[in-house]
Amino acid sequence: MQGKIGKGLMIVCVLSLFIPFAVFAGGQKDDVILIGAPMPLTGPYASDGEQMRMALELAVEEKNAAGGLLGKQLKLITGDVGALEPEKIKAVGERLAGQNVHVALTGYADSGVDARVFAQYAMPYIHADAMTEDALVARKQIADTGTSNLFQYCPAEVAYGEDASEYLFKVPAAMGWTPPNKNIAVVKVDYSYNILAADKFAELSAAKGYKIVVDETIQFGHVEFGPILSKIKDAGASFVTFWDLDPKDAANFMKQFYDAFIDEGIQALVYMQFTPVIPEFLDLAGEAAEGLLWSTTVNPVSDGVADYDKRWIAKFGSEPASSYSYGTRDGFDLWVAAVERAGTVDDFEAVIEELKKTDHRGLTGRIVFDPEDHTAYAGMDYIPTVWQQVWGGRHNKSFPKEFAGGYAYKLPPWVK
Amino acid sequence: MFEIKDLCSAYGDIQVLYNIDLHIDEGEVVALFGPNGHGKSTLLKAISAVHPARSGSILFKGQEIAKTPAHKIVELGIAYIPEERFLFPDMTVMENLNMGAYNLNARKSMAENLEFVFDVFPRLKERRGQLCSTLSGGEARMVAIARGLMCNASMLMVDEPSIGLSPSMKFAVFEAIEKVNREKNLTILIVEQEIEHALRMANRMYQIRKGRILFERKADEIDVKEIEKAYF
Amino acid sequence: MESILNALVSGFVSGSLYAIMALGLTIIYGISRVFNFGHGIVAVLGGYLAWTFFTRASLPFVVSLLFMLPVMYLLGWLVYRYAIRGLMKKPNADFSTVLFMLGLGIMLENIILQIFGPRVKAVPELVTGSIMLGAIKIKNHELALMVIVLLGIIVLTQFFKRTRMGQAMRAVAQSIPGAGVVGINIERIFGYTFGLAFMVTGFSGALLASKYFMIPHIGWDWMVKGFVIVAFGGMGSIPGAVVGALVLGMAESFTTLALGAVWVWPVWFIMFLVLLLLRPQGLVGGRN
Amino acid sequence: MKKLNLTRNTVILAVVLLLIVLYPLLGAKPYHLHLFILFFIWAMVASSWNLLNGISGINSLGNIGFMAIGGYGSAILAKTFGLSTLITIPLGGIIAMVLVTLFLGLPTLRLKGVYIALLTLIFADTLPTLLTQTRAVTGGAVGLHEIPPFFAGAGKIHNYYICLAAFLVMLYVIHRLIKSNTGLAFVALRDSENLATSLGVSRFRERLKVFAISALLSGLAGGFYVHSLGDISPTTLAIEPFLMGIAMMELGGIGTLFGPVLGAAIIVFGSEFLRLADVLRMTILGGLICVTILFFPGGLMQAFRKLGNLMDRRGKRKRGESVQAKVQSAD
Repeated sequence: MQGKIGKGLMIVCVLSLFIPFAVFAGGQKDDVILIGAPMPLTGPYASDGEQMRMALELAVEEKNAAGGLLGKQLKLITGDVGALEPEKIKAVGERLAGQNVHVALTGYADSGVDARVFAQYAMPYIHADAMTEDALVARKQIADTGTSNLFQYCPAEVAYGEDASEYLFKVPAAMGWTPPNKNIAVVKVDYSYNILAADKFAELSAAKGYKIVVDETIQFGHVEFGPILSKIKDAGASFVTFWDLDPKDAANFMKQFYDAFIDEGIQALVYMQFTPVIPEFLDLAGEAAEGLLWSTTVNPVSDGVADYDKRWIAKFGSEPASSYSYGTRDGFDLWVAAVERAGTVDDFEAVIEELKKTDHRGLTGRIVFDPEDHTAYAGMDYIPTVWQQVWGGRHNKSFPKEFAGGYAYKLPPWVK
Repeated sequence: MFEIKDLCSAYGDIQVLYNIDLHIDEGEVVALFGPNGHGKSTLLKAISAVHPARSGSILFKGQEIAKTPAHKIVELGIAYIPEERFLFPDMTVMENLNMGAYNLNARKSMAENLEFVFDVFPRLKERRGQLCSTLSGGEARMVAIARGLMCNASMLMVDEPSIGLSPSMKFAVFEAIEKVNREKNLTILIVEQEIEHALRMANRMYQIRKGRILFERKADEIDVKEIEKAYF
Repeated sequence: MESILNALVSGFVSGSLYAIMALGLTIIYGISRVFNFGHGIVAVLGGYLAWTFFTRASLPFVVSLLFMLPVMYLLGWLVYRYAIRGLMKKPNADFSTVLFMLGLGIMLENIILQIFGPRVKAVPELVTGSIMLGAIKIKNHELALMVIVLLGIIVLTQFFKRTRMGQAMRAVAQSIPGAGVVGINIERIFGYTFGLAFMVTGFSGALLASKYFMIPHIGWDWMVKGFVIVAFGGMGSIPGAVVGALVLGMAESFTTLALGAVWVWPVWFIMFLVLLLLRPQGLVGGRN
Repeated sequence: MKKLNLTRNTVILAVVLLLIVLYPLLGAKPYHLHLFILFFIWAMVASSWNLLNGISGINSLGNIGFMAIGGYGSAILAKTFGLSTLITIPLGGIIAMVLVTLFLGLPTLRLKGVYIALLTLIFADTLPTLLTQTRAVTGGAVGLHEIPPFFAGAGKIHNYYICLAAFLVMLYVIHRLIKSNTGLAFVALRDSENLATSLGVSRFRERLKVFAISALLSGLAGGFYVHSLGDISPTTLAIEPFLMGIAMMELGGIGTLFGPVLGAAIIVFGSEFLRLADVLRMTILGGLICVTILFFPGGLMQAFRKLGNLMDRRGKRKRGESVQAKVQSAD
């Protein structure tokens, strides 16, 4: 037995000691700028992660072809954060820091942990998690030390709630329809991005005299919505809001809502946060989505979008498939701009100082960081929340007017 | 017709059978005696390849079968009726008998065999639709034997058919085995603790002890005292 | 009243989906006592194969379902022949087969991810439209699923009862030495069993995908639910799986109606606990 | 000859331990320290899991849940009530022990094999929904963040030593436990329940005991997890950590003392190493599990032991000693 202990432990320890060294066997060359990209490449969010990676690949390729950044070539190092487990995000963060990357750049690597992890390092961390969690970390860091290396180049999720409580109730008038009551149904998934937005919406709407009659929390992967739809019908909600990041859940909800009410009709509008922007949604929901309202803060709204699409298609042979195909590029561009203004990539403090001064007109709007929490401003002058209605099998920008292009709301087919 | 030479068998590191030599002629009833745990059942399991032998040769109708897998042995015509019965508890009596006739040879003569089996065990005909898990011990034993008969075998190996049965049931079982031998001219190798019963029908016997053959006797040479002595 | 009827329908729909999840699992466990921890991924693979035949070879969906079956059968047979067969002969076969299937599952999931990409795929519904039963509206596709479950049970039970291979599978399930004694080639039967179970599982994956949509990792959810259902109804019993699935589907639907969706798992856990204390062999299982 | 072995191994053991102890001082990068901390924690989880599955033959699939209970318990106590981690970690372990014994230990007394596996699996799957229900204290799906460290100002290097110490102590405790009468009773129940009960081993008592101990140790590991990492969320209960835990046990060698430790090393370091393989990481990991099971059913411990025996044998031959003697004394 003693012999076994010795041998076992010997093997364990030898193995343990060697593997981490093997990871870093290769040193880095000085003439390359490393971009660390923590993103979900496997697991449930792999679909978004793929688009983020493609966006960065395209960006790096274009920048390198144009002579590189400060005369140096760029190199992308991705790190898979899987299903966004805190443990994995931590490990990826530690690894990227260990590889001395010059910036950590991503569409999202969220759950709130990423900001805490990257706050420990000196290099800038530029992300679009759209999470209040992350903003709070940056806010605290700024309060404590006067600055932060965290930058969120989109508004946090509560912006959805604020915006929806502001605008959703104006839609009926624009449709020429009068809701029978002020009842609201909230169906949200147990995920902070959705919950915080939904709760903000509920809070602000209640303050306006609206009544939350259904407040249902579901888990990701919820399939059978029958009982929830019964509750919505019995409670007589005229605003049905659905907050769930997963396009499968959203499509299932919409299909079942449509099937349940299309014949006899229901006096209600349906609103969704963000999710329909994910391209699968329309494929999955099909005609059931006709008449659906939704909004998102990450939209390709600028004039450069058409040209960007062309370059994307030339490289990958497919269209950009998610808002992160655009957003991630903005993150890249604003960092490049900051580095070029600073004239250095190694002096992180200088780069961060320049990042703070960012006023970047990107694909998704004008990005300016709030000095208090380094989160991009929301609003018409900055990153607009754009409302759309699904009609004719596609998304139609309906509000604000600057983007609407003359589209007028149509009454959903189930309102009879 | 059936001959074993130099057969050895073991469970893991524990050798149970040592250099067994044994032969059976066609139509013969051979009894195998010996104390518990001395290798009688192991020998049957080795022949039927349920627990294959480690070395040695088994000839059946001139064919070497020591390395043949269990399902082939049944097809060749050796049926094994284990002491543990191994019935299919959630199947009916009828289904169990059907499974007895699983091999292709038996399939052809299934109707005929079934008739014979019901003739030998009229009780089973009554219980044909009953699940085996609900049968009494004696009935279950009958099913086991009947299932063995359904295999259409030319040689039958029966392991302790009378164990745990009431006297009247024992009598019925032995009668059935005798009847099988008489009417179907089946070769039979029987392991039995009830020496008297077994000797009534056996043509020959082997005494096994500590995994070896101690002696062999023809029916007319058998001395019950000698056998009983061999047990201690 | 109407919401209760609706919940009843929802329960039936969920129940038949759950029954579909559990069938392949219960077959494989019932006969070979191997707990298939790759069940979910096998189902997903079936879905992806059918989807491939459907979109790439432009076959009608029902035909692509049929094309997928032999592929799944072959896969099951290969898995048994070249992996499980050896593992079953070794000590600790229970857990080593579990782990092997788990490893295979992880590998398959990620291979599917690499081949088909991470985007959600939809497979079409078998039939469109819906009918009214009194005040209650039921989608034809959901009715079709229920009918398929019903047909599936009938076909499978008849297969196990009437055919020689099916009877042999039952025999092996009930007593392996007994099967050996009557001359059944046990390893061959196990091979058939794996083939059959993979076929059923793959088919069920394609059906589930029409409701759940498809993404490589979704199989794990199906598998965990499948386990619960199989254990609830009685391990290895086909009627058990169906009864278990219906009971859990009803529980889910009425819990959602009365308490809210988040209470479904806790309610299931308590039901499971109570059941195991009263009837450890499951709802329908005959023996423990 | 056995004595010779012992001293040789003791020397190696001492050297390796010394290396591990000195490692942070020899200029290890924070990333390496992080990996080692993870390794210590996972080795604890896998070892305590192994008590149930390997030593006692009770196929539990819920130990990640036990760990999460301990972790949440300790985190909430420390974060909400500001208690010292010296108190909260043991309390977290005790909470895990009580809950598990109550909800799993008692009900499983009547169950066999796969049913236990399923009940424990469902138990662990129920936890995330319960966490959602108790959002006020557990943070719901967001989880708990900024959990206090072991002590104010504790850095990576402190965490490293604390977790190393906890790991060594736990390993020693498990070692002693396996050797004790209790451990022998567990093994006896696993190998032959009838024989064990006929020898006067109480199935009831020993089963409760093993559930309690395993849950306590897993819960403690959870405490070390949260205070060194600072976060815990329901994703800790997701499918991947669960698969990893099982893989650790089986890959290393279930039922052995060092198997789970070895497995933890392979999974923690190996899967980080495999990150270089990027998206193929999980594919390779799955393949590795399959290959291990097929060719080294006793886990890598068995493979190494074979290798060790082979090497010893060759050495012996040189010294003219009999191979037979070595093979017999190998274990």
